[in-house]
Amino acid sequence: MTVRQFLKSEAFKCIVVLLAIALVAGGLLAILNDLLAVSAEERTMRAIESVYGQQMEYETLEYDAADLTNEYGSIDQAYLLENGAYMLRSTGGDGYKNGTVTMWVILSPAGDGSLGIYKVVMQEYAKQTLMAQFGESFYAVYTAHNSELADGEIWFSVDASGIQNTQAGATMSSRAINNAVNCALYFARNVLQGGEA
Amino acid sequence: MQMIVCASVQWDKVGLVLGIIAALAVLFAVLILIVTKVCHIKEDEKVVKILEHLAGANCGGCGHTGCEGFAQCLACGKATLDDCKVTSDEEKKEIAKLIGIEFSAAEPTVAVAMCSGGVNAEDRYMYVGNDGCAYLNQYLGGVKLCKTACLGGGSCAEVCPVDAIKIKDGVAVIDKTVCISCGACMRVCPRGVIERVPAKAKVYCACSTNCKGKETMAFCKQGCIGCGLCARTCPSGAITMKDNLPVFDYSKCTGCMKCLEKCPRHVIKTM
Amino acid sequence: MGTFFSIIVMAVLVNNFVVVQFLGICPFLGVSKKTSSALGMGVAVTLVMTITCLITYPLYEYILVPLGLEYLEIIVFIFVIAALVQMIERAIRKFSPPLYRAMGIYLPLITTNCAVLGVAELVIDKAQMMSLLGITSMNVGVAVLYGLFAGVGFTVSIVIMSGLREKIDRLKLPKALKGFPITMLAACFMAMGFYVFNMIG
Amino acid sequence: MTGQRFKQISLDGLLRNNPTFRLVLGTCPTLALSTAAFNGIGMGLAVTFILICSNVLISLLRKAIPNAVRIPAFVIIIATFVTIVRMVLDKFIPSLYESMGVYLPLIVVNCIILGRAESFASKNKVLDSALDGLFTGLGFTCALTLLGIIREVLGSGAIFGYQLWDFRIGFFSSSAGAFFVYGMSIALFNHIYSKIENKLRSKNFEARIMQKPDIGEPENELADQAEEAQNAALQTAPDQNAPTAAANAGHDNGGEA
Repeated sequence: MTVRQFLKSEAFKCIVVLLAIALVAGGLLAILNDLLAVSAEERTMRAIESVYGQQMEYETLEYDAADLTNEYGSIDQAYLLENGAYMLRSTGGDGYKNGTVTMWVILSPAGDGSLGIYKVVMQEYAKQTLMAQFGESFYAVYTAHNSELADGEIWFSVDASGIQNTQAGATMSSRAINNAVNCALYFARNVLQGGEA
Repeated sequence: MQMIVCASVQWDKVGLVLGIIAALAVLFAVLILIVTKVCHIKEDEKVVKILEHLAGANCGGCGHTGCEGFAQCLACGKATLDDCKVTSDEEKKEIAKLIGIEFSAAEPTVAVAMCSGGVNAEDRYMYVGNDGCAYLNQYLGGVKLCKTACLGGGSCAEVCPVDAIKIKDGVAVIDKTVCISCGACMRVCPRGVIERVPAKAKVYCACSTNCKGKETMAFCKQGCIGCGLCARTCPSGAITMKDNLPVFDYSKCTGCMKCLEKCPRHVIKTM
Repeated sequence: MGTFFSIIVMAVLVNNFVVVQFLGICPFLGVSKKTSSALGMGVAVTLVMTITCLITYPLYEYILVPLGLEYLEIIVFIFVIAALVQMIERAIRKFSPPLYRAMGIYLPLITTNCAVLGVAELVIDKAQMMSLLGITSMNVGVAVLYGLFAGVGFTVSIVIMSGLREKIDRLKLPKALKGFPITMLAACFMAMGFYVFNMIG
Repeated sequence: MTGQRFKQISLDGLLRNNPTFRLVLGTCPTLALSTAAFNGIGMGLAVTFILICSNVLISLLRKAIPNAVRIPAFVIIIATFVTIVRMVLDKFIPSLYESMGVYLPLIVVNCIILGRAESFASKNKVLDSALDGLFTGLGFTCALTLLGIIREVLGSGAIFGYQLWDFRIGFFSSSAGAFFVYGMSIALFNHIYSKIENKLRSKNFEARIMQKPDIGEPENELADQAEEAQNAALQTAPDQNAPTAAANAGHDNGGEA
C-alpha cells in the first residue's frame, strides 16, 4: 500500500471529505459566533425596551455574592434605571423536576418610599414544560398587591400562607416563579433599602 | 464594513475552533475506517442493485424471509420475478435487465375462495373456543364434515392488508377489485381454499371437494357433485372435468355464463 | 459504594430516560416488535451512551470550558455520537445481519436519539448531577457509569415493551389499532405507572 | 421534473409518508410540544426551514460523501444549520427567538431531518429533495398543530392561547395523555387513509386490468407510458373528501396521463 495508492484510495477520500465538512462547519460557526454575539448590555437594553417600550440609560449595580443569594433564589444582575426603578434578574429554584426559572423583576419606588412591583417578565425556564399554561392573569397578580407588600414580611406562595398565586396543573412551576419574585423582593428590602423594612 | 467585520472576530478563537474540530474529525474518520476495514463484508454488487428496485416491503409473499433473501436468490437464478407480487412491473423490467433474463408483465391475478359451504355445510361437532381457522381446524380434521370446506374462522380477513375479505354466512368472500394478490390469505388458510385466478376471469367454481355426487350431498347443500353439465354446455370448450371438479381455461372463456345457468347446484358463481 | 447504588437507582428507575423523561421514543416504538431486535437495539444504545460519556465529558470539562467554546457543545457532541453510531452500524452489519435488517432506519437514528444526547447533556450539567446523585464532586468515572446505567435503563424499558408488544400483537384488534397505536396505548399506561417515580425523583 | 413527480412528492410528504402519522418519526418533540397548538406551528415551521436547507445541501453533496462516513457528515450539516439559525434569530429577530428559544436546540435531535436525509435526500436530485423537505415539513407542521389543538382544547380549555372555557382535563396535558392522543390520531389517520386507498383501488380496477398487455402481445412505448402514468395516479391521488386538514390536494385522480 504505497503512499500513492493510499492517496487515491477510498479511505483517504473519506477522511478528506469528513475533514472538509467539519472544517467548513466549524469555521463558519466560529466566525458567525463572534459576529453575531449579543453582548450583555444589548440583552439588558432589550429587556428595558420590552418593559418600558423605549431605550433608557442604566447603571449596573455591584454587590458581593453574599447579598445576591437568599433562601428563595439568587439575583444574577441588578440595574438602577434612569427613572429610579430597579431592574433585577432573579432566578427561582425547585420548580418542576428541580428546574429553575429566570425572570426580570422591575421594582419602582412607590409614593411612601417602599418598592412596589411594576412589572414581571419571564426570561428563561429550564425543564418547565407547561409554561404555556401561564397566561397574563397569572403575572398580573404580582403587580396587584403592592399595597400589602409595602408593610413588609408578606411573600408570594403557592398555598394560602402568603399571597396565593398558583396555576392549576403546574403548581411546581408556579412555586419556582413565586420563588424568583420573592427573591427579588427579599433582595430589594434587605439590600437595596438598607434592610430597614 | 469590512474592517468592522474583521475587528469583532477574534481570529485566535476561530483558529482554536478549527484546530479542535479538525483533530476530532480526523481522529474519528480514522477510527471509523479501522472499524469499517475490520468489519468489511463481501457484498455482491448485483444484490444491492436489485434490492434498490424491489419494493422493500419485506412482506414474505415470495416465500423468503425478506427482500434481501429474495434478491440473493434472484441474483443466482433460484427465484423468479413472478414470486414477488408487490413490486411494480417497471421495477421488474429493470431487475430483469440487471440479471439478464427476459421479462414480460405477468397476467394480473386475484385471490378467490373456492368454497360456498359455511352455513350450508354440515358441522362435525359444535366448536366452542378461540376463534380463528387454526383452532377450528385442530380436532378431527376440522369442524366441517367436508374435508376442503372453508371454516369461516376469519383468519384470512384478519391478515389481509387491504381488508378485501369479508366472512358472509360462514364463508370467506374476497372482493376482487380491492385484492392486491399478495398471498397473505393463502398462507394463513389451513384448508388451502383460497387460490389465485386471473383478474380477467368472469366465473369460478365455488367448491373444491373431490367427492362424488351422493357423498357431497350428504354434507353440503351447495357442493359440486361433479356432474360435468358445465363442461358439456360450454360453447368454447373452456371447462374440463378433473376428479369431479370443473377446471377453467380462462384464455378460452368468453364469459357467456351458460355454465352458470346450467349448473344444478348453483356452485359456479361470477367473480 | 453509596454513589454506585444511587447511580443505578437514579439511572435505571427514577430518571429512566424512556419511561420517566420520555426521551428516545422513536426507537422505543419502532424497534420493539421482537424482543431479539429490541435487545440488540438496547445493547447498541448502551454501548453508544457509555462511550459517548467517556468521550464527551472530558472533552467538555477539559477542552471546551477552559477555552470558553461552550457554543460548540451541541455540534461536537452530535459529531462524536454520529461517529460512534457509524462504527456500531458497521459492526452490527458484519456480526448480525438479521439484527441489522430488523433495526433498519432506526440504526442511524440512534444519532438523533434524544436519550443519547440527553445523557451527554445531563452528565456535563454538574449541579444537576450532584443534586441527583447526592455527591459532592463530579468526575469521569461517575459520568461513564451514569451513561452505562442510563443505557441499561433504556434496554430494560425497551425489552419490557417488546415483551408486551409480542403479547399485544396476538390480540384480535381492529386493524387500525394494530402496530403503533396499540403500542402508544401500552406506553400511555406505562407512563401512568412510572409517574410515581416523578414524585421520588 | 414532471407534474407527475411533483404530485407524487407533495402527496408523499403530506399524506403517504406523513412523518408524524405514517412514518412515526420525531415522536420526542411531538409528545413534548403538543401541549399547545402555537408550539406546533412554531416548531413545525422551524423544522420545515431546516429540513429544506439540509435536504438541498445533502443531495448536492450526495455523490461526494462516501458511504462509510455518511452519518457524521449529514449530522454536522444539520447541526450547523440549526446553530446558524439560532444565532441569526437571536441577533436579528429576538422576539421570534424568545418564543421559539426552547424548540431550536430540540430540532437537532429531531429524527425526521436525519430520517429524510438518509432515506430520500441522499438518493435523489436537489430539486426533488428540496420539495420533499418542504412537504414533509408541512406534513409535520399540520400533524403537530392538529395534536396541539386537540390537547390544548381538552387539556387546558384554550385554543391558540385564547381561553375558551374553564373545563380542564389534567390527563391530556400530562405525558400519558400525549401518548394516548398521539396513538389514537395515528389509528384514526391510518383507518381513514386505508379506506380511501382501497376505495380508489377498486374504482380503478377495470382500468388497471385493461392496461396490462396480455402475454405475448408486443409492448409498445405508448402503452408503457400510459400504464406508468396510470399507476402513479392510482398510487397517490386520494379523493377530494380526504378528511385530514392537510389533504387539501383537491385535484381529481387520473385522467392526467
